[in-house]
Amino acid sequence: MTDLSVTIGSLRLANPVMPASGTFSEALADAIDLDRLGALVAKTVMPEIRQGNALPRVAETPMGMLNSIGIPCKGPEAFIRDAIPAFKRFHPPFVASISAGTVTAFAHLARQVGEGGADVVEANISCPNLEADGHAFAVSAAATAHVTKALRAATDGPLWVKLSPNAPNIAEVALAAEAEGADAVVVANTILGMAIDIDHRRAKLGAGMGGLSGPAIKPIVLRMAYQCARALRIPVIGCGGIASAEDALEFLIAGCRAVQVGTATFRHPGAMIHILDDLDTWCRARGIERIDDLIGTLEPFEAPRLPPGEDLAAE
Amino acid sequence: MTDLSVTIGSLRLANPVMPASGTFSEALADAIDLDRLGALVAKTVMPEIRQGNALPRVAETPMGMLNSIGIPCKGPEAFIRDAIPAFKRFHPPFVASISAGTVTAFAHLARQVGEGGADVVEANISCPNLEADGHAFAVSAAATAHVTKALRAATDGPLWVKLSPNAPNIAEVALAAEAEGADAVVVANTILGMAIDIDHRRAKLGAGMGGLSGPAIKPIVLRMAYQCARALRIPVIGCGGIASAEDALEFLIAGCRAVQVGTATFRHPGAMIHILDDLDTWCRARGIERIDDLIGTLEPFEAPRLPPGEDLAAE
Amino acid sequence: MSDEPASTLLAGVAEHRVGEHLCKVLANAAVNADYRHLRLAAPPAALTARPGQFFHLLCPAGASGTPFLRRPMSVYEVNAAAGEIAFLYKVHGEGTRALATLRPGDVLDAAGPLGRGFTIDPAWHRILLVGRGVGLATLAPLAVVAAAQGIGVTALLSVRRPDLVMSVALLEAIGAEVHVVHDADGSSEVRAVERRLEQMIAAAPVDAVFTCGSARLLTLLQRFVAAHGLIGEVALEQQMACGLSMCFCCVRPFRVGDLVEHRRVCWEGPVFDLMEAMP
Amino acid sequence: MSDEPASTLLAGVAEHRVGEHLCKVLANAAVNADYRHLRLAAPPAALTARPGQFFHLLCPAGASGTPFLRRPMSVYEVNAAAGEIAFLYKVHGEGTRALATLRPGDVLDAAGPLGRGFTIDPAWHRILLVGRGVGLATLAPLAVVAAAQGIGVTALLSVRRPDLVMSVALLEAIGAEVHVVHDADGSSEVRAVERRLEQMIAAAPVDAVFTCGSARLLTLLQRFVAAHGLIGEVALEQQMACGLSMCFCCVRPFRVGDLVEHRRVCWEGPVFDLMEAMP
Ligand SMILES: Cc1cc2nc3c(=O)[nH]c(=O)nc-3n(C[C@H](O)[C@H](O)[C@H](O)COP(=O)(O)OP(=O)(O)OC[C@H]3O[C@@H](n4cnc5c(N)ncnc54)[C@H](O)[C@@H]3O)c2cc1C
Ligand SMILES: Cc1cc2nc3c(=O)[nH]c(=O)nc-3n(C[C@H](O)[C@H](O)[C@H](O)COP(=O)(O)OP(=O)(O)OC[C@H]3O[C@@H](n4cnc5c(N)ncnc54)[C@H](O)[C@@H]3O)c2cc1C
Ligand SMILES: Cc1cc2nc3c(=O)[nH]c(=O)nc-3n(C[C@H](O)[C@H](O)[C@H](O)COP(=O)(O)O)c2cc1C
Ligand SMILES: Cc1cc2nc3c(=O)[nH]c(=O)nc-3n(C[C@H](O)[C@H](O)[C@H](O)COP(=O)(O)O)c2cc1C
Ligand code: FES
Ligand code: FES
Repeated sequence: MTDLSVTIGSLRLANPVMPASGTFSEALADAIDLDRLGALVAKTVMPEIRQGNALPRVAETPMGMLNSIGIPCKGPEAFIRDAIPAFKRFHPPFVASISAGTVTAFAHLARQVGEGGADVVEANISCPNLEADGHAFAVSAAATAHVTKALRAATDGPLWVKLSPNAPNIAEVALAAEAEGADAVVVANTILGMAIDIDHRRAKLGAGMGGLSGPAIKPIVLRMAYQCARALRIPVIGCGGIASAEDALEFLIAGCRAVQVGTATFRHPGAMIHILDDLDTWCRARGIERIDDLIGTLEPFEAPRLPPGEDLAAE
Repeated sequence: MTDLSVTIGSLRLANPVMPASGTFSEALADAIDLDRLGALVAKTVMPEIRQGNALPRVAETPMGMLNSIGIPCKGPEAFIRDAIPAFKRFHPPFVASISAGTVTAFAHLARQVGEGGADVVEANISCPNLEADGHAFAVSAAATAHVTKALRAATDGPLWVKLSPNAPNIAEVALAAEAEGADAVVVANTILGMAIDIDHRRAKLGAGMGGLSGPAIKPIVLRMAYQCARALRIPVIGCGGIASAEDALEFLIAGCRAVQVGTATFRHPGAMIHILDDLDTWCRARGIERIDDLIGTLEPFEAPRLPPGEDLAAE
Repeated sequence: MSDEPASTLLAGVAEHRVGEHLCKVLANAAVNADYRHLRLAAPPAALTARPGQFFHLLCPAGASGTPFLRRPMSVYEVNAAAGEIAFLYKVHGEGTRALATLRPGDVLDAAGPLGRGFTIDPAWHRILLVGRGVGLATLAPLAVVAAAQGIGVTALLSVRRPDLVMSVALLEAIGAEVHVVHDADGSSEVRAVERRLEQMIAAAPVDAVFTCGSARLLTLLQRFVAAHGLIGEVALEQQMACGLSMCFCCVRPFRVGDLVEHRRVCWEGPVFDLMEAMP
Repeated sequence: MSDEPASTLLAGVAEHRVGEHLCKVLANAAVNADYRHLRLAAPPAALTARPGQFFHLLCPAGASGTPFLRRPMSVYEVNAAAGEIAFLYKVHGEGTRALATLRPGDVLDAAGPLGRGFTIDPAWHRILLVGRGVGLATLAPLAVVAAAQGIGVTALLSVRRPDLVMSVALLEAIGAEVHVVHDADGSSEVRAVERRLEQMIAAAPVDAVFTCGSARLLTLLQRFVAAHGLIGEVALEQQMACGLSMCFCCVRPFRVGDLVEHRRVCWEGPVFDLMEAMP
């Protein structure tokens, strides 16, 4: 067996594979052994009771999907009373994903779920569905710094900040989160997209626009995860289109310390277990004893170019 | 036959379907009848002679591809002497795509190709391969305004500005181009991405990163095209992942006046002809006599939400 | 739960209640112009499916690429002895068109069984099934299981055209009393159906009512059930992504006393209390 | 060119030189552990393919989805009378693994013929073919066409293991003199091959040399051709996207006098002057 354990700040995970927020619940225990996962991540909870967005909430796209679920939520009390104990029956560290519309409410919620038993607070500052046209804390380094600082003050436990790929310069936003005390960043949430029902000439999603996820976005998110890993000292957790051990390895080699698997679980309930088994097989076939040795081993490149034509004249 | 003609500024096109720059050459005449297209768009030409990027220059991704071709180029003189006459043998208007590293060189090149016979100048201010990590004029509204102004001064003919999906707020950049006299914007170029060869732990592209194109990016680019069409008075030309008449219709209904087809031609040399035929069939089946009547007919939406739980209590 | 790594995805999942089953296609034949009957060889875990439950099917690549999301399909037949399950499906959009290309010998990935099926009380004497179109596919196994428990079955099938009627032979074989109504002669209109149902239960009283496939019939049956003091269930549809309670895309509103509550069709359903459902 | 809309993609393209042909698979059998022989029913336009030209194949969906890019394959056989073309391919990565799943009756989309093939001068008496591995697939049709024009063929085939040798029967059937070398006994080493070639052309002089499949053999043949004042051509490979000169991803460097120039394998090639090629 390969040593798959990884360290995210003060936290040691048995392996680098965990679910992405909003694509997982403890019901998946009906299909896989949750105790094999590196961590468990719950759907984002918000301070208020919410029904979520209008239907339809998902649309299929080429090798991906759009969603505009909109974070339906029974509120923090129900979350702490019912959801946290349900997740804590399992061994992996429990990550509570939180979001809020204001910095104060965000910080308050972080304290609540921390005291309620969450092992990690993951701040979803990037959900593109909550504001018109995708605005969110995560699209601005200043707003990210502001909210991270408040969250850091509100909780002593591990704090992960989940970034948005809709940010103009994601590494800059990641640096802002690092500077204000985040223990890790998750790269990234969904990319704002759209699909149109041409027969009815209306958006396929009830909310008009929604977040794109799945294999389609992997090349974009991998690039961002690499840019962040290159810029940061804190760990980067990659998330976007990961569906196989090979995909996970791309993110690890690019410098990510762990990965989150979202939409892949919708296509294959056993995807995370499959990834874990195949990571082990892949490493063993190559004599790699610790997955940690792979992290960030991408050969450096600096956009080498073939020299301009004239210079080649004499070769 | 449906009337497929559309107007882009002062230019009347027989139909809204044309190739995207860099994915087309007059050699396609071996496979399809180029005279059926709405316009012909050449590969970007730059002021200097260039060999392009290191190999490999493409990588396959889920329903898409990354490229880091890097604009190999024989220079403006060869382009005007050899390429323009080759394209002008065909009837559709000829669009010369140009790019340059400085505003002055850009403007000079626009004048050269305009005088050399181009019917339209398309300014590729967005190519993500030429600068480290994808920086380009197109990621800043100010830089876009600056270069557009110079281009507008340099040429009297139709001027299209091709935007980058890597811009933080593409509608803002589009507005800058409009304000400085662009006759249309093309939305958009490729999205910066990456893929890793896990066995060799190196980037799959010789240049490290490259531009993602193909069906995978369609939902993202459609969203951007819609955002631009909603914000602008000048026409928007949609470009990103269009592979079928249904895809083209999504862009037209979202408000685009025409579409460019890129990567789809690599999978199906006849893709553009197929799209044209199917557009006609689709319109005729629905009694739509002019494609123009479809443009921008998307039912408005304003992210309606199911009301929060409490309010539903009494229904 | 064992700590040993499962050697394959299937093995990793098989020990759990919801499996991802790689099933060999035995047959996939057209039943009529719109519908196909898909028979699969299925492992024991899949054979535990109860009436009203569904499988989430991973469609093969079709003409326009691979459908990304799975497609939910009610189990239509379970033949535990033969190790087979079957679906009856309507060819509709991209996913079902792709399913229609499956040939015997191909492998189909079916995740399930999923969701909450119909309630059956062995003390009942007779149940009434009212189905429209492909809703029959969902109700048929309920009739089979009820009959096996000695419960009488009265069924009213509503179809667009007489040639689209299905499952009559199956229902008659288990001794059900079958009534067919259709749009062509107006017999499927609400008023006509209501009169017909009154006659049917006057002749043979029922303990519970089950329906699937039509919002109009649901409304009618809510009135009918209330008027006769019966109980009932409805199987509902909604677009799904995960099929496993995780994504919240499949919600529908339900009336619970004075409140309206969202429930997930894949998890709290697809079978719901008839009176709480909102058409 | 007509102004009428073509009713299908195929029809729209068929009147032009490069077609997108929907070909029925006739056979797709393993030749040995690594290689498969794919036979297709092909329309007349595809049957014009000349030795050295290639088709760009749209692979079906495989285990990990649909390969997005087409895969270039040299035409291995053209049987105009039977209306068939064939390919000999090595199962290598995702695309060729997907090709390997094709069954008789399936349809494969083959765009072509593409590229510039081998030059044959009817005045020649004898040509020398030197191929390695799957490079033989590219050279085989050249041997057939040359033989049909009364040109003698001497062939040296280099393979990893004797059991991977292919096309010997085909070459012998057209009267070629065939020499096989392999890695197992060292006969495929550069020095050994060089000696062997010297003996071969001493016994039967040749007018031109053709090669495909090995950079090492290319270098060797450049020396050999220079030393003997011969001419020659090489078929080269490079990853392709469009296959039609449009994308510039398939370039390779060539030595032209003192200059190095980039040329597109899909357009200026895949067959190039032997001396200008850079291994
Ligand atoms: C629990 C359940 C059981 C079902 N059982 C059957 C059955 O036994 N036989 C049968 O023919 N059909 C059944 N359906 C409906 C079936 O799932 C849809 O017809 C099918 O998903 C349509 O897919 P498509 O790609 O052909 O259509 P498209 O319209 O192209 O599908 C687009 C998207 O909408 C979803 N969608 C479209 N129609 C429906 C629908 N009616 N219900 C849910 N999602 C839909 C698709 O799953 C897909 O995500 C059932 C639905 C549910 C929820
Ligand atoms: C003109 C030409 C003719 C060819 N003829 C034959 C033939 O007759 N028989 C045969 O077995 N092979 C032939 N090849 C090589 C064949 O194209 C590759 O083996 C095939 O593309 C590999 O695809 P894959 O998905 O299995 O491998 P992967 O490695 O998964 O492919 C990844 C990408 O790299 C490209 N690629 C990988 N290897 C090659 C290669 N050697 N040449 C070009 N592109 C490559 C693929 O096309 C794809 O885009 C030819 C190549 C060219 C350029
Ligand atoms: C249906 C759905 C719901 C989601 N809900 C949340 C959420 O509540 N909070 C959050 O941070 N991310 C949410 N996400 C984003 C995912 O966590 C993940 O960042 C994204 O889907 C990219 O990963 P993937 O491609 O592996 O799915 C959701 C994604 C999907 C598809
Ligand atoms: C191989 C390749 C080369 C390209 N070269 C250029 C170019 O020279 N200039 C340019 O403006 N866009 C270039 N593009 C971008 C396309 O014009 C187009 O904007 C993009 O591919 C998205 O459209 P698609 O998804 O239809 O391919 C290139 C794209 C590809 C795939
Ligand atoms: S389909 Fe995901 S919650 Fe029901
Ligand atoms: S493959 Fe596109 S130019 Fe050769």
